[in-house]
Amino acid sequence: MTGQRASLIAIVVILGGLVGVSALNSSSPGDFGITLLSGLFQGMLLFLVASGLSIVFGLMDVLNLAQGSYFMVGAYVAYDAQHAGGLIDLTAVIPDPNLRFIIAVIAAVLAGALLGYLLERGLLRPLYSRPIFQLVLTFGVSLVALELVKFIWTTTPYSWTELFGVRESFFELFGQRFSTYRLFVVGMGGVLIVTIALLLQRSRIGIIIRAGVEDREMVQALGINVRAVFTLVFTLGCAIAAFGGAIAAPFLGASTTLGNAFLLQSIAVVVLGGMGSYSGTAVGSVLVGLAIAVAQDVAIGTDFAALPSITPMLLLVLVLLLRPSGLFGNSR
Amino acid sequence: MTPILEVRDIHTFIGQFHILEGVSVSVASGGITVLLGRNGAGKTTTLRSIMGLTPPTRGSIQFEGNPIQGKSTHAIAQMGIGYVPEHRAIFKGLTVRENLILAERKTGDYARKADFIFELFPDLKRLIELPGGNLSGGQQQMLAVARALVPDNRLLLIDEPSEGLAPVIIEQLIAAIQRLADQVSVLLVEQNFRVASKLAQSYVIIEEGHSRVNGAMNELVGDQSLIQRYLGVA
Amino acid sequence: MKTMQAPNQPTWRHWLRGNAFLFILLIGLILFPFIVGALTDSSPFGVPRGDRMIMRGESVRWQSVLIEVYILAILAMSYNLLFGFTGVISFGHALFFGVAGYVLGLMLEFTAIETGWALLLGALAGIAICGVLGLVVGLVTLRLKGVYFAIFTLAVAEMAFIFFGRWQLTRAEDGFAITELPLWLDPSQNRLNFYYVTLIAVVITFLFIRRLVNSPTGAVFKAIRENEDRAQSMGFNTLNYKLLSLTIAGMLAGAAGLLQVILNKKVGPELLGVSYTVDPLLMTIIGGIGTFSGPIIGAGGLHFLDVFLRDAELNLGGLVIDIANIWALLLGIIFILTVIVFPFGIIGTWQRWRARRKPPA
Amino acid sequence: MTDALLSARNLRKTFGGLVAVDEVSLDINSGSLHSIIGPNGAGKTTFFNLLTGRYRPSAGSVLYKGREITRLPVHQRAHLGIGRSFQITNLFPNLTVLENTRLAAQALGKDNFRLFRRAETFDVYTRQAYAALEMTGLREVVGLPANVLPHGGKRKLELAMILAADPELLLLDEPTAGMASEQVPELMQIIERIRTDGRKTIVMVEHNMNVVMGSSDRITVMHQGRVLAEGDPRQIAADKTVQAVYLGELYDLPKGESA
Repeated sequence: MTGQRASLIAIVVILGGLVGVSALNSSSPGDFGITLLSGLFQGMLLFLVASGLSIVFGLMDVLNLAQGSYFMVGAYVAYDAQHAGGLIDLTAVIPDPNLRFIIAVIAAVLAGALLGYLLERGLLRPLYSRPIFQLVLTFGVSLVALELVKFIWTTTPYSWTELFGVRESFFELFGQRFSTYRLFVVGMGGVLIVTIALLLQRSRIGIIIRAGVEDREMVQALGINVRAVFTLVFTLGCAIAAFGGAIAAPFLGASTTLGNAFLLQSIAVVVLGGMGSYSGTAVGSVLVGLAIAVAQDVAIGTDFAALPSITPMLLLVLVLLLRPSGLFGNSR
Repeated sequence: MTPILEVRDIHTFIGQFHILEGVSVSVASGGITVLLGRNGAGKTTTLRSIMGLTPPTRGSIQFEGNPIQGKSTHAIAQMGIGYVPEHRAIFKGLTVRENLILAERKTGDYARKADFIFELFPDLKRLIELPGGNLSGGQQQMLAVARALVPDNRLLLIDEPSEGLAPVIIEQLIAAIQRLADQVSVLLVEQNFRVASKLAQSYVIIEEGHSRVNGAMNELVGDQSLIQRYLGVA
Repeated sequence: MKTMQAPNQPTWRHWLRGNAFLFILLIGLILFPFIVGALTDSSPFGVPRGDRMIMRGESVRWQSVLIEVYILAILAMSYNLLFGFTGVISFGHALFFGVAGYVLGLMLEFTAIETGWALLLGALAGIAICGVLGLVVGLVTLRLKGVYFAIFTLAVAEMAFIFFGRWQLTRAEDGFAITELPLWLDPSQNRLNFYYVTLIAVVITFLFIRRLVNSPTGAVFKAIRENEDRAQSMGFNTLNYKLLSLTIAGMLAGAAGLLQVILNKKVGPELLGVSYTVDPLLMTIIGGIGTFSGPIIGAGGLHFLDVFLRDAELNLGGLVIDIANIWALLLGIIFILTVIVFPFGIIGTWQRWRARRKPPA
Repeated sequence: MTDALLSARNLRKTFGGLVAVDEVSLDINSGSLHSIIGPNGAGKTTFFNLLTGRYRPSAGSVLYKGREITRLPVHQRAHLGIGRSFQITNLFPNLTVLENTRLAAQALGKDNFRLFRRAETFDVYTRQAYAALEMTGLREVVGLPANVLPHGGKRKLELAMILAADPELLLLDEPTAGMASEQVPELMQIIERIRTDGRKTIVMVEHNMNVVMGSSDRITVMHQGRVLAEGDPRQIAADKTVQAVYLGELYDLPKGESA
């Protein structure tokens, strides 16, 4: 009980601190709003990588260091599908850019799911008895993924040029222009957070996942094929990460640094929230996203250009000093 | 009558421990058979070997005439075997209802069996929305048995149901197991001889990884020398 | 309690016989520049032009290849001390490699200290700072269980990478060149001297680690790797030993970073890049985790493969692929295959095979 | 009794609401082999862990040579001369038999941080290790990795590791667990030799009744967290309540049956 209270206090303090710094730093409510929206936007993208990382770790004890690569691959596939040239050129088949974007996102999700399935079935399964090697293996896979991406799409970063409806629309508030697309992504992330939470709480597969986190062997003895559930969960986690990459691409473009950047920040989110805790991951994503946005604001025009990039790690160290097993972690 | 479960001369290793060195057990269809023996004799491992949790390296296991050794645990369970492990491995973070739903093999199993289960264990109905971890030891044991009753199992493997429970609760549990034995066959591991003698029609004694003696329970109850030799002190 | 005589300590002759292969190898490596020189009719010292030397010719070229192998071998051996002998997995080894390099570079280029002293001070400070860094990182994170520690080190190293990549003083992503080096050590003037310096460093590191691992302290390192709980319940404060291992490994990796900076005469954020974590990890796994010579074999093998294949081309039914372009990809695939099918590495598998031929009594 | 080497006074341990050990008092005499038995869930393992220091008691005290050690952690008890074994074989699998044993000797030494005095410091430990390996019959296999030993060999190595630290009191947790029955007598001979030649005091939790009855000086029977009976093997074998406990508390002994 006291532990929960300490977590709540920590969350309130961090949020208060971030909002305070941001309020001091912004000149108008509009400025403040932009920072907030940008923070939530980044938080949702982080959540899309971190949720898979967290659930897979809780259920299977596998820390998938290739999770960031799925985000990166998602971004590349979506970019490729949306734009002329590249591997899949859909511009002639689907001239409508809005529809093409939807197709691009679906393609990215399918690619993520397929690659996730292959990784779990082909490479991870033989290693369930050797956890350290699983870690080393997913690390190796992330390197191979990076090199494959470089090989297919070269190292030059792509920035999004093909326009579509939502991407271009803005709305005005407090005299500031806000991107509708960002709001759309935040909304999408929120919907996903709730959907996954409901799935975990209410659905049969959710019950199996929660039971599997407690006692895998007993789940099997009830006649449930745990291995198949592992594959499904792992595949879903990768698909969600690829989805994140795809919807981030219109803003961030596609580059080879995406994978590592998002992996590290998501790991910070997962550890900070408490390994294996879903609510911890959701809260942690928002906190880290906001912290990055505030740091970006603060860093403008100063010498601390690296501040936003190292903010997640700083926040992580802070939280771990307060709560060694993360905000929602149980110290098992 | 053909036995529902026929275990023949199984050998099981855990790591390098040779735990079972030849265990044979036969469970009559519609009856309760109990595995007796001192601590560490290999009773629990026998149940786990049947479930495929510690697969035997030698010997054969047939369930309703079909070989099941070498199959994966979930496949064995799906053939119609329910497992109630020792220390009541219920899911503490799941509610009683979720624990029961989890055991469904077909959608609707739980709805179909709910009345029967709550008749056997009226307590559970009252506790249905509580997390399993909040239940008392006896209630957890009842949930563990109830969970094995949700799908249409034809054989239950029950490991030490009376361990650590108060006498009153044990009596309730005995009554419940006697009642459900009308519908399923049971292979029971039980340290408490009184409980075993009340429930089972036949017994198998396991000693140091070997099945030594078997027969009808009422014969064993009268045979003091046999009890002393395998179960008593000295 | 009754005491019994332990078996005799090995005599010098035993020692020599046990290490005969290593001795022959060492003599071969000492003579190597001259042998290559004689075979290819090139001078191990390079070609003089005026009062300067031009580093040209086969002997000099091969010296560079071996110097790189030596540096990677030191890095891999230090990684192996931590991972292979103590059982602590770190994904942030590049941190030490790069930080020591930066310290030396800053000392040489950004202070007014006279070159010789700057080199000495920079080297000492670089190694000392790595030691402190290992101690601090360890104190904060070694209490965490394996996976947490690994990702924490990855995060710290990545933070350093980002930091130095954006630090204007050290010219951010571009890094800066080392212009002041004592003539005797300058690899663009006296490559042969530098060759011997790195060779000596490898030999010292090898002997140091072997002695350490065979000492009572090393016995505890191995005990932690095998079964930390048991070591703890025996009365060993395992945290202290892990800290010691991390600190020493950090300092050795720092030493390798110093040599790298001198060889390339350049300091940049790539020294902190993930490849200086991956390379030693890979070399250790391929050579043999927890063996003395495995990391050296791994470093040599992979680097030679790299050098030989760099100019090769792969012809896949009309599609010509430069190996150089996909070298990293190949490495990654080798990595994955090794983890799955060859988890004990070259030396480790060989030792196991030899042990199996002697059945237990 | 006044010459007790180890005493438990009113020890109590509760987990949540469950009373695992309830007011247990016990004296272990110097030089004796004292066994603790009882059916599953009797609390003997918990009691054992209170003696070794793995658990802290909820109430009561543990005295060693008259000195209070109730709250001393495991490794400090080791320094006082109390060694313990583990029920599940718990070794350093890839280290040799000698290395395993030597680590145990070294653990209580003072110079673990002498990085470079390999030969000199190791000599003392090596000698201690060899002595322990001699006593447990492992002298011939010192160079083998622990994980290639058969299970019985591992149990012996476990004993050698305790011996190497030269304790006065050995706490053994089910030393014959998992052993093939034909290997048990040899192990018991070793334990007997340790007690007589090595002049050790041994406390043992064990479920193999033949072992307990054949080798103990004294037996304590636990049931539901309490001491049910204490005495020498003959007294225990004849005890009616002990019989009943082993066959189930509700078991009604048939009438007309008498000892």
